[in-house]
Amino acid sequence: MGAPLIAARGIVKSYGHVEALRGADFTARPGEVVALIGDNGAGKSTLAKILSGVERPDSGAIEIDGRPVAFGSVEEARGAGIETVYQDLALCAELSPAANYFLGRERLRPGLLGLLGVLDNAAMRRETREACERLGVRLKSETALVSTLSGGQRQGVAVARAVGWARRAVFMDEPTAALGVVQTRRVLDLIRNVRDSGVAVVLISHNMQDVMAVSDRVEVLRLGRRVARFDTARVSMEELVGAMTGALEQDEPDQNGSDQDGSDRDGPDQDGSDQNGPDQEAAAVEEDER
Amino acid sequence: MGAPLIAARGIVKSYGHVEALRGADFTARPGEVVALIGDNGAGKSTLAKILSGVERPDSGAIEIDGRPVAFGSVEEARGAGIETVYQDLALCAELSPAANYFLGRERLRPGLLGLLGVLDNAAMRRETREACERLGVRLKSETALVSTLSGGQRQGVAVARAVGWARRAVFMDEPTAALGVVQTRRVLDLIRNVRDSGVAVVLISHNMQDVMAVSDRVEVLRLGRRVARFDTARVSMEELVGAMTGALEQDEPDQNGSDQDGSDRDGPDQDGSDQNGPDQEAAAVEEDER
Amino acid sequence: MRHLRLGAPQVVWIGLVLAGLVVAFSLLAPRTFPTSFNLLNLVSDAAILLLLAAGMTYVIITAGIDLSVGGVLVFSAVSAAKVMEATGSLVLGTVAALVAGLAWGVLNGVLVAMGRIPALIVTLGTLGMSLGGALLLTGGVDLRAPTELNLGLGLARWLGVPVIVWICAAITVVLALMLARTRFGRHTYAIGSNVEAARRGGVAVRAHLVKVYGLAGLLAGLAGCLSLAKYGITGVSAHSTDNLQAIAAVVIGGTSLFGGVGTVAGTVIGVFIPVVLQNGFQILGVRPFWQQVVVGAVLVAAVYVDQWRRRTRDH
Amino acid sequence: MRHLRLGAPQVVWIGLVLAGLVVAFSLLAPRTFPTSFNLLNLVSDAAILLLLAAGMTYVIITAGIDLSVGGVLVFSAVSAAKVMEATGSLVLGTVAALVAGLAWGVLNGVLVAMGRIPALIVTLGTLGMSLGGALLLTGGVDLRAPTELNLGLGLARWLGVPVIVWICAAITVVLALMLARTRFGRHTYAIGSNVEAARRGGVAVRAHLVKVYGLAGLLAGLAGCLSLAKYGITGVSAHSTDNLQAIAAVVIGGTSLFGGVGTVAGTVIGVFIPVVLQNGFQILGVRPFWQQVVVGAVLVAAVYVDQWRRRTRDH
Amino acid sequence: GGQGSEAGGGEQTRVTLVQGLAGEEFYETMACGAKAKAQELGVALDVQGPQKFDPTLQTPIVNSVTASAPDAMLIAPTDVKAMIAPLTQAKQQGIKIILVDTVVEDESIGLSRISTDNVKGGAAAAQALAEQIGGKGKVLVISTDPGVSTVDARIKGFEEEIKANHPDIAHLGVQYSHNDVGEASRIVNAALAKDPDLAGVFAANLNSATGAGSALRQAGKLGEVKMVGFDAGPAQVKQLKDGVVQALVAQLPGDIGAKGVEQAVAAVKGQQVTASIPTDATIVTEENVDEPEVEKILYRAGC
Ligand SMILES: Nc1ncnc2c1ncn2[C@@H]1O[C@H](COP(=O)(O)OP(=O)(O)OP(=O)(O)O)[C@@H](O)[C@H]1O
Ligand SMILES: Nc1ncnc2c1ncn2[C@@H]1O[C@H](COP(=O)(O)OP(=O)(O)OP(=O)(O)O)[C@@H](O)[C@H]1O
Ligand SMILES: [Mg+2]
Ligand SMILES: [Mg+2]
Repeated sequence: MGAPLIAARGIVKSYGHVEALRGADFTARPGEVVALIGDNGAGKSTLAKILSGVERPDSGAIEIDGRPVAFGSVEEARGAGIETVYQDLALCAELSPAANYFLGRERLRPGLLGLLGVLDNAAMRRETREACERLGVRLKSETALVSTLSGGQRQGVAVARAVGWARRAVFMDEPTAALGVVQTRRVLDLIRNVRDSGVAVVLISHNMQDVMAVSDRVEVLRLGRRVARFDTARVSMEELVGAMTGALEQDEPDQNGSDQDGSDRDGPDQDGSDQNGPDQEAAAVEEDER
Repeated sequence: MGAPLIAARGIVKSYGHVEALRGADFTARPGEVVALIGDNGAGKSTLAKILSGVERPDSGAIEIDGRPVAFGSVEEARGAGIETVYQDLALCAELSPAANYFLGRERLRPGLLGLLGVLDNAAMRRETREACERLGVRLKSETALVSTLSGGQRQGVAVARAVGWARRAVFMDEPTAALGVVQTRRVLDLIRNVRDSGVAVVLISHNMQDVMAVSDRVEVLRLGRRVARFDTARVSMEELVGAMTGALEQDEPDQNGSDQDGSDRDGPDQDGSDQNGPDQEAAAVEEDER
Repeated sequence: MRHLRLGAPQVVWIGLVLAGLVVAFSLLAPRTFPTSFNLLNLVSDAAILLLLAAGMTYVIITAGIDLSVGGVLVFSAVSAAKVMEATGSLVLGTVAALVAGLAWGVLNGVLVAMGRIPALIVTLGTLGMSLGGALLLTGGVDLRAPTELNLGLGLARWLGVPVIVWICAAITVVLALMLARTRFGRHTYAIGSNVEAARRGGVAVRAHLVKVYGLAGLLAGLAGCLSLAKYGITGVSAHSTDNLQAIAAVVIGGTSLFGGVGTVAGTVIGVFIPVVLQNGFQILGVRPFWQQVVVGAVLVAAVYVDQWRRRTRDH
Repeated sequence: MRHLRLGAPQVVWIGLVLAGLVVAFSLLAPRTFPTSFNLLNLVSDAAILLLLAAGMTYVIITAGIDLSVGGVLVFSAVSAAKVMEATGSLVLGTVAALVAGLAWGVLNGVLVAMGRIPALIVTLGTLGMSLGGALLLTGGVDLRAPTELNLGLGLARWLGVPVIVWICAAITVVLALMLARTRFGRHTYAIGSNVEAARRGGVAVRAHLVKVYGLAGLLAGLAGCLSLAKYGITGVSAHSTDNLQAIAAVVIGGTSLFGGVGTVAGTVIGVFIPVVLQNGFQILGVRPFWQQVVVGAVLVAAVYVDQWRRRTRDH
Repeated sequence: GGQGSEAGGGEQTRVTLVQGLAGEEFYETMACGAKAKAQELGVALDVQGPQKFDPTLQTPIVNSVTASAPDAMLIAPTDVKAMIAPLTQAKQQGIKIILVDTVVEDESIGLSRISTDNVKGGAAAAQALAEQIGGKGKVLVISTDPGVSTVDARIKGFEEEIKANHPDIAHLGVQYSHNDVGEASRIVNAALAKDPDLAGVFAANLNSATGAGSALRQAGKLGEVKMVGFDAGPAQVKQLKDGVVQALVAQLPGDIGAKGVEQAVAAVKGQQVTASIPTDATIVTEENVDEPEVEKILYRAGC
């Protein structure tokens, strides 16, 4: 595997008094599926938003291909080939699925009309339908607005969009939460396909079956910090759950710098005697917040 | 088991040209967990909304305790003891979790102030925190608005609210979609507790593990109709998936009237030779819609 | 919740802006601006607008709008004057004004809630109807208040402050507390925040909207009555900008036109910012046309400071 | 999409309401209302408002609002008159009006987009500033248009229809198509529908808002110039209700004040409904006060019919 | 078109009065006078008027009136120039046009012109105010909106008179109340804070006088600061009697309306019309308000 595509170190982000991230680290390499897991409120979505340019970190460093970047806007992240399925989907409810799929990258008519900015709606509708059908999501009416779609149909549109445009990396914040069984399977297949084409996939999910099924590596976020990293092949579901809840704690997984190193250290440093420690620490931290 | 608590027959609901429900049937008995499953866009959420008074059916009959009802509003359904976790959560983003938890049933101060409608915010905050913590959902700040909560925290609030108030039945439209592993387990435990207290729980979910783990019965919706009913104990995951996708079709499960009968007919009428039939029918139906 | 709603943090910045303006004018015109004479007059002139703006706050928090307040005010004043003239009873006249205001407000509410017509259109319609109705009642000629009203309530003072100011202030405090602390206020926020969630949560949305618009109408009715007392005539042509003034005050005070957010305390500050600006610049002797320009610019700047400070605090 | 955006189904009902009004007045006043003389005057009187309302449609679809149009119109008219007076060139005067309008619009856009100040406050501020500015330029007295302009463009006809009407109609058609069919229009809807989603989708939200407000300003500038040609004077006191008229037209036409939804076609109908009502009732000889009442009531009823029909169609 | 002949052929004569501003006492009184006269002469009178004193709002009304083709139109044009075009159109339709109160520049429009001279009225107001304050002190003018031509003319007359004949009076300038009583009150309050020795106020219209009066009363300066108002509607007369204003400039709207109808009927019948009828302004004070010839000219509330 090559150099990290995305490397984030010490990301801190507070909203008022709430510290969503308190020095989180994260790495993703080209052509791998990294699962980013953690309890509710651990800061996963916040981290994904920061790495896709939606939010700016209070402090911390982000590198793309080893070069430090500071995304000022989503456009910059998109320019770097990074796409995102947001947990709240971020669709325009009053627009059609096709309009959402192509938002910000509208297809124009060929020729003069295109120069005038005239949209090629037919082409956009067609491509959107195809992209959705690849996920098994059927849209009953093509002109129906997103506000009239079922929860799963909306999610299908959001996933199709991110996958359709990603060139380097795609963040998926709980992409299958609302999807049916068949659609979920297709999305997992799609994730594998995307990975095989060399794009990094970051999967945020609470579904451990899915995580085990599709990911190559797992990074665990807890109370705004990365607390463990695993190779999926060598970890059990219990270990993952333990790491998320703090029942199980790795040594600071990234203490010794380079990610190259990190990835060599397969498997967690299990530390049974620490089982109380993290919980107490967590309690102390929460005390702070009150 | 007693008489059905909720019995819906032949529910039809169209939005413009889109037929969300085309004669759907549904039954729930007190003290049972019914899973309502189906593909994306099958009409599950629409059915749940109709049975909780949010939408009105175009036609069809609903009976509560054997008495026909026509919910004109959510209040009437709530009056009948029915609560719902909506897929879109239906929270007021600009209000606090406590305000949402108690929306429409605010606690007032004792005495004169109460007569004047003055709110007892302290009590409401306390109860909300307790209810959320029972689900393992921790709110970092009590006065933070719902708009600042993480996806899972929001869902926790919505689940806590519905469970907290349900007296007869509770509809849960994908209640664990955004929840963490621990929280999901707690919600499943809670569903069992609620069931044991005699309340009917209707669980809409795409997670077959959860469905198998917690439900007593499963009803399957496909293209706006109920196409199969199963006893969870006697069905395999493959059968469920088959019924959802139309690979497997039961005879009209409710043809012969009384639900008593229906519940006696355990297990699906598997009909291998029919495997092509339903798919074709579905295809034809979709043709109609274009 | 309590803090948020009574608005301590929310209205702090815009309150500081107002304080800054007062200090600035006091420094620039130390012998004329910060006199009790001037400040009292300033409050007294803003008092009636305050009632309209407080009612408007409720309406806007539900994500509605009420353009009809000026018309309802005039209609109520005319009703009061007519009834006072006919019966000689100030009490009956006041009751007539309140009933008229309430009726228009309820009509607004019913049309918005039941007819699901956009509030802007409904209240634009009732603005025309109430103003036209007032003109029909008077024949286009202003009616006069009975002298007892004009010289009684209109002039009365308590502790040196006009009674009308006391009335408006007391009602505003009640409205502020009601919005912040009671179920009624809570439901008002809920409807504006997410009307569907409120409905599903069991809030009687339609009934509540009727009450909110009714309240705004009632306040406009009272304002009509107080205006009759203060100015002595009905002022049929004098209230065409009341709606915009009230809406501006509400928005300056931090209430969002999209609903769900806002406080009466903010509105109070929002009422006073333009009033102070106008008064200050006139005292400084700024020429009228320049006044318009400068008031506009300072208004934008004031709200900018508010937004900016709030954002840096949040992030 | 195409249908929805050009508004075929959306504007059908309100269009039928307008048609119904025209038929009704034609039946009631068969020899005076449906004459080409009257209808042409009607269109000609509405033409300038149409420009303002079309620009307002864009602004409101982004979930914004523009109260400044009347002030910008006057400022532009004054600029044009001054430049024409100074240089004797109608072209330079027109350019001055357009530049002035655009400048005010861009200022609005910048303050809304970059300062994140509520659009209502920004445009209320610039309303005062532009009106005050116009008054400063004129000393409060209406300027007159050069005779060549007033008698030239102001009276010119083509195929029997005033050239001003042709200009306004052509621009409106372009704006309707631009909103319905181009990327610019799509982004306008996206911002109003969900500004955060638009931002995350890579729409340059701020730049787009500046353009939208700039467009509205530019149209107000052009309206100022045409108004100067048509009426021959700058009308410094005449445009205080232009903003409300334009907003009402937009909302009557089915555009939501909450953004994301609307068509220019609807706005065109929304402009004509009040104009037809007023004209019809005047022709029928209804007294002005009654007119106010009846126009208000019919307006509410018209929008009600629209909402009601749309709902029954949907459900 | 041939619409002009619609009302011909022995039908009742139809006359329309287009006011400068609907719902204003001056024009309502004018309408009353016109109505009374119309009844007397047996002609049908229709009254229309814009919501603001403004040509862009009056033009559509004139156009509708032209479309409905009355025999004659009495109109108070809201601008000397802007109203020429629509009135020319009306004239071409064969409608007899009588100008009341105000005029247009084009001499060929208006078979008869019965006009009020607002500049003279303003000068009269200045004289009255000067007399009230004893010829010296600070005076303030409160107007509605800039650009309203009749009010601007009053102010012009006022300012010219002060400048020409009252050297000891310091004119503090014009403030605009936007026709809002609250605004007028705020203006006077600020003015009192700034110039406690304010001697007089000229309130150019009713709402300005009302707001100013309220402010003076609150300040306890009623009667001490002299005020002159314009027009003599019932509300103004009450203000006069209550001591809020010390003098009113009264015009003769009822008279104008009646004379206008007379001239219109004459024109329709093809009889002799008087080309120009000037009317006067009268100063009404507490002393003369009850005199019969003054009482006669006070505006009437409705009719
Ligand atoms: N308000 C509406 N207007 C138009 N169509 C609607 C509306 N609500 C639902 N539909 C359509 O009805 C169908 C059923 O929707 P529903 O939300 O009930 O599906 P669901 O079974 O809950 O799917 P999911 O598992 O994805 O949540 C969908 O095709 C959807 O597009
Ligand atoms: N805009 C905001 N304002 C204030 N607090 C916020 C905001 N966004 C997130 N937070 C807080 O930051 C913390 C982390 O939120 P985040 O959404 O990143 O969690 P998450 O790991 O994605 O959780 P989930 O699994 O529930 O989606 C939460 O406590 C949340 O309340
Ligand atoms: Mg999340
Ligand atoms: Mg659903």
